[in-house]
Amino acid sequence: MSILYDEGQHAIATESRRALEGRVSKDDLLPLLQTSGRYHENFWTTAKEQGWTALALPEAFGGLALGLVELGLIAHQAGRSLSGAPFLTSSFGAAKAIELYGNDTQKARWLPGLASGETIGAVAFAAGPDPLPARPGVALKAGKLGGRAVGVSGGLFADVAVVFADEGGTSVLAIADLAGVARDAIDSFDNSRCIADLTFADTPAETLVTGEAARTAALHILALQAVVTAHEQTGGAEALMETARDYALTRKAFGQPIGAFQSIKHRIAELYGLVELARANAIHAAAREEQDDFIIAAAAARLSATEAYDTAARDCVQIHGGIGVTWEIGLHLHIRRSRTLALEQGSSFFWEDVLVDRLAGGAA
Amino acid sequence: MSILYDEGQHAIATESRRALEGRVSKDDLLPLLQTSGRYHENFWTTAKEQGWTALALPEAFGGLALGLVELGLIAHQAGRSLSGAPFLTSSFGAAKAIELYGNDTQKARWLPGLASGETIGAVAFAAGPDPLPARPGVALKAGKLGGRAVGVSGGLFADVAVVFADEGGTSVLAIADLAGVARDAIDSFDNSRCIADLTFADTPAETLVTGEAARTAALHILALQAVVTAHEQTGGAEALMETARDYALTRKAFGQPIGAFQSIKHRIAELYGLVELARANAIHAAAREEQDDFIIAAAAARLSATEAYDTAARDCVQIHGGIGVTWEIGLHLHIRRSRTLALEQGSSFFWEDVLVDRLAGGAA
Amino acid sequence: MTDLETYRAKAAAWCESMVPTFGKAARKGLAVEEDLALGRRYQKAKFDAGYAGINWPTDLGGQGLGHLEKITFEGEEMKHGFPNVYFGISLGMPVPVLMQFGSDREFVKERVLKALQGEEIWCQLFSEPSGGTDLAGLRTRAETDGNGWKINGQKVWTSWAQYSDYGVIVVRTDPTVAKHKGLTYFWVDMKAPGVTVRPIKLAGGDSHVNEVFFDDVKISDDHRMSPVGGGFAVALATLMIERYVATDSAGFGPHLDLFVDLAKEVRLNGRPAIEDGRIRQQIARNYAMRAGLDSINRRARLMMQAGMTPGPEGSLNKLVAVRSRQKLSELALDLQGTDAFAFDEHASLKDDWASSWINAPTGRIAGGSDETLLNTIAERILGLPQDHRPDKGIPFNQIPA
Amino acid sequence: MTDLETYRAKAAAWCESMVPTFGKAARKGLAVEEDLALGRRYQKAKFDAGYAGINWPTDLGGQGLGHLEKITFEGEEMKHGFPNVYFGISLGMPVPVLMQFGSDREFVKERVLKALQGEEIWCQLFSEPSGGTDLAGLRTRAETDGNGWKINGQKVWTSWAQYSDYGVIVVRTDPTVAKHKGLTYFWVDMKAPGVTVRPIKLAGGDSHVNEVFFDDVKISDDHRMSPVGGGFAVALATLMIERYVATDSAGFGPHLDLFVDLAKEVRLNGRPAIEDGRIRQQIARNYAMRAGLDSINRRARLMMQAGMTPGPEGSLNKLVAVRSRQKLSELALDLQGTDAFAFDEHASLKDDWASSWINAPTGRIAGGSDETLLNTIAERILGLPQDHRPDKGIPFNQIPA
Repeated sequence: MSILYDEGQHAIATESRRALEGRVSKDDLLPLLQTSGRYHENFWTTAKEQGWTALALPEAFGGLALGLVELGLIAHQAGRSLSGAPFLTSSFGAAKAIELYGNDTQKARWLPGLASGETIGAVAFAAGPDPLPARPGVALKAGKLGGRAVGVSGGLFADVAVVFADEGGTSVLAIADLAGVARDAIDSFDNSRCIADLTFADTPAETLVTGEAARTAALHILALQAVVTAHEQTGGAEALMETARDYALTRKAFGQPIGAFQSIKHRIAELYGLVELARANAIHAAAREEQDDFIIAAAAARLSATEAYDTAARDCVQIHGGIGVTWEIGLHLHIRRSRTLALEQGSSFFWEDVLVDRLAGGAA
Repeated sequence: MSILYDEGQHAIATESRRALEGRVSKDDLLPLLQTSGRYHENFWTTAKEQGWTALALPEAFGGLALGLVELGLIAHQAGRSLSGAPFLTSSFGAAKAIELYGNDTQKARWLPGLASGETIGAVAFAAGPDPLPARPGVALKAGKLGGRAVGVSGGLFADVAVVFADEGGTSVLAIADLAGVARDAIDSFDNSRCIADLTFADTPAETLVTGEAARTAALHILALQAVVTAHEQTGGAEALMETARDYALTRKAFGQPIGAFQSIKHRIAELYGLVELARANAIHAAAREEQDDFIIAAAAARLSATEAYDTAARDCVQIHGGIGVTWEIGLHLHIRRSRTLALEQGSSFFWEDVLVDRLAGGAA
Repeated sequence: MTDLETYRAKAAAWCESMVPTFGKAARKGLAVEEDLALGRRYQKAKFDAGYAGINWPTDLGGQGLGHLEKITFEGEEMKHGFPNVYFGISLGMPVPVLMQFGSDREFVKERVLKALQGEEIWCQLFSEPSGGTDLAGLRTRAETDGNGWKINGQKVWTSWAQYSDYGVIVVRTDPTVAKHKGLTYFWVDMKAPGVTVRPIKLAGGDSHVNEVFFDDVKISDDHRMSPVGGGFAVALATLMIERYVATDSAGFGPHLDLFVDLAKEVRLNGRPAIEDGRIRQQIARNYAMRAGLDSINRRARLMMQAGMTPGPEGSLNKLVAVRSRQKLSELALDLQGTDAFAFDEHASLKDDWASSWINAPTGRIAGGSDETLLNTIAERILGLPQDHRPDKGIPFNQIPA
Repeated sequence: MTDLETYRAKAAAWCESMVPTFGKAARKGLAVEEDLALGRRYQKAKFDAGYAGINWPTDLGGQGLGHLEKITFEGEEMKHGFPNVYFGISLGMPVPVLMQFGSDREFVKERVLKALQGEEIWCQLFSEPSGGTDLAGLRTRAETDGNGWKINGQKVWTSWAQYSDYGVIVVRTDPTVAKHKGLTYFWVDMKAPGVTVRPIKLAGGDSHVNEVFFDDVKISDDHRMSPVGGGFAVALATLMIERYVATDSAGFGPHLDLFVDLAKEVRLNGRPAIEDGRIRQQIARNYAMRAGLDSINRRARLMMQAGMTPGPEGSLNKLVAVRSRQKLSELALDLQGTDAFAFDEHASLKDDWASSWINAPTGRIAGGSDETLLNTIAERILGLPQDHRPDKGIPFNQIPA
């Protein structure tokens, strides 16, 4: 962490935590797993009411003109209490793409709705394993999109998507109204993410950036989302670490709290380390948004956060023993979410490559 | 382990253990670290007297016509008590190359000496990071070798070397009398390995195999040596695991043996697992010498054994605390040896690639 | 061919012939109850063909063959995904214990025959909410009641209890002595008044484990299978049998070949993933680990064949294989990227990475957590001291809750 | 420029100016004693330039500046490999403790001045053969002797004792009370009769630590720096100071850039190693870990600047950084293959992988083993219970050996 939160930022953290802890519980979230096509409406209503959707967008379009640091604080709390919808990240990503690369008409059309939360945005870059494919699966031709974007988080409810597409052999970042686009809900292990395959067929779209710059822009948007997600992952890991600690303090075996056994206490201490490293990297990355080294900082934050949440999910369940794998206790909500978030903005493999390319001066 | 040792094999294990425990001690080995150019003569004398040099060579040339399984048993014991010279493996590798790929004259010239141990063999395949380079650093031209073989274990005392060389753009496996060859002793962290750079200059050499077959042959020799080394590594790891256990039983902290603390006892239990997996793979590989899947089995044995010895070296010292890093206690002999053996027949990177190429049907 | 090879060939042929009726395709889409009914028919077919109770005595309906024939058959059987999961525990632990410790031999014979034919299922009532790893700390109690006993309390994690006809149970009959000394072992009728079974839904979505409540359940003393106060030893015998249940170096997840296939299909950083060092390392390391476990298992078989007792290294399989399966499954999802989201709750652990991944935590905990297994290795094999256990030697009813 | 930036620039310029006389090149090939003599001259030069005791009170010869200036200077200083290692512990722990707890202020002032100028060196006599991690279990005893005390026993792992003029020591003055209650804290003259120092050679070949024997060493009561029986608290204060000694996210080994350079030079599987996923993964993971530690350290500095107390996450540096440095160094050797054999015992930990690797175990153990650090995090930060300690509360002389 190379910044210290100021008073306003501390207030955002406290307030968002209070709001979420009161309104999101595992009893709401568990049923969402068993059906596709539903998200936690109360979560999203809260996000809109609290102005979280507007937080990092420009004032001219209804935003609050704060930045990634503040949005990160919200995402951290959403991660702690397991947010019930993916739009905080996906709408932010779409909005930033429009803000940074769109023209005034495009901004005026989309940003106010995205800021109020009435419009939901999605980001459709990935083609399966590849978060930023050399040859995207969606093609732009004469202002119309065609092809299939697979596994788009939030895609089931999004009004607008920023799409990474192929235009006659070069890359293009385009924006499309999703009103008429066919969506197939994906039955996933974490259904409240509202993941869908989007099938574009003569879908009108406008170009934001083309050529090599489109790739750079797409990576920048992905990195912005990755930093938000890193905060969310860190929040989830932190909650699991605390849950594990609390359980280890109360659960007894062989006449003493299981937290007195070194295998348990050292495992939790290692989680503490992973959480603090992830936190430090996430806050640092958020503070570097405008700097040259932003992609490096984002990649480091992403890698630490994924490792922390994955490990915490594995270990927290293990520390709980049998009770940890029951449906009702809901730890599997974190198991599922940890994997969803690990995949949504590109796997660790991808970010390792992004990071090393930059550290090694573009080799490979 | 897909074989059960028979009575004769058990006797080899018992006898070699007894012989080595009586004749090799850390008090002999520690001084060897501080000078280059000396090995533990008593170890090598024992190896010759006990017939270990002859063990896996054909009867026609003074050998005992046993195989890799039996030599593995010896190597395991040598690993336990930290052998004082590398020739058991290097002479075996050189002898096998001559036995498998040499003509009758070559066999008659070299094998009897290698079997008796009077002749010492070396294997010079590697060029720094690459255990089997696409373009070797030594060249064969008109029956003469030129160039430098770097970091050859046993090279300082070897009488004959099998060399992987380049002959006008193709590979060749050649054999060279080292009588007139210049050797520069390498001051290494494990000096009794007698590592030297060999500089060939118009050195007469005879061809064993050429072309793609030379590469196949060289890999086979490397795999044979890797299986011997895997046994040695397993022996070293086993000794460290036992040392750690014994220390954990006697050393006390906070009023109880440190082995009662789970961080210590679980670490030792994990070592037990690594040792048993390494042992199983090593014995299996030794028993597959003549089979199609030998390279795969050798690679698996090599990987397990390197992991077991490296981890045991790290953890055994850690369990000992301060006393573990003193010169006198000699655990660093194992630290050093674990790294030497990890490098001598090619690093884990190399064997991972060898293994996956075969599992995946030659991809990459 | 050796006798065993002949046996294997015959078993393989029989299994093949069962595929149309009982194989994966035939099971697809069945509700659990339908699948169980199919399973009962499969078990009957096994019995009729002489593949049930392969190493059990002939006078109890078994085949009187050896352990080697049993695992040979199982090796063939597991290739086809037959509906045999409902009988695994029943025939694996409680029924063998009944054979060994049941006092009424006529009753025993009748039960064993019905269990072998899939007509009756047995469960094992050990774990309790208060202590997963601490078997001797159980609280379910049996008090004398006339000539018999009256059971009150709660068990948990009881696999297939909802379909079971009988169960074996360990209960506390004397709370005034040290905790492992006051236990007694019984069998119970799962349909008896006062027994309530409540399925527990697990993280992956299925419900094969249950809570079982005992509310004044009366049993006669002939249900007793151990001396009064001598139940811990019989319970340990049950757990020892558990160790010899079939091992799987894939950790009961997908075979490594499936990971190699995936790595060949998918591209990473612009090249086939199989060319990427990170993937290659995982494949190589997992191969080496599994090859080691396989060699250990093969050696154990050779030792049994030679009339010897296999070494303790057989206990590594569960610890090492399931833990690494969890991480490998995560990696397989990483490799698939957004394609990995599509999820089928009913897919097989053995060929679906998401299913393998989400059920891995259950696999790591069931049958002994990593910590318990490491303690066992450290104490039983390496002779390291037991952990501190403040409740050691203290009368059970004086241990603070 | 802020004041601190000005300070840094000045410090950097001074350090640069010292390189010809005291830098790596000037030290090359010196025997330890020659290097120590050079070090004393360097320490005097630091003192004269106002860079010794930067945050110490001016009346004791310090500069009266803040902790930030101190670590700013140290950040510049560590770039050049000056011979300051001999004074690190002396000025890091014992002398500050003397300043805080020494009763004779004139004596204290004289000692501090000499220590700051490199004329005198202090060591810290804590560890004993019987207990590395168990400070309170020490056995060296002081008995009353007239108006003073008589010390008998043995200390071990005492850094630089062979060059020390004085030492601080914790000894047992009352064996009849619980182990941490019977300790007292003194300073001793290391040249006094009865003190014997014997260097211990370490695994990597060097000998900076020692055994120190005390044989009827007489000291007067004004050497006492704690109440009788109150030595444990002062010892803990010393260890707390140790925590704030400079951290290094490279784990006191080579910078990650050196690994990247190596990976660009060597080839793996026919391609530059930097293109191999295994290597890339290690670089990326190590970068992320070190970047996290650096961010934690920077934040701690900002908090100090703002007058706040840094959080406990600063304690992660030693645990995480040294452990991972060990593995990274092993990998660097793997990458070099047979080229890695060539070894220079006197190479620097900071730029030689073999040297970093062979000394890593010492780094992992010195200043708290991994296990001790994990316990501290678990207990102090997370509030988890202490391990079982059978000797807790028992009079020291009744604890079984």
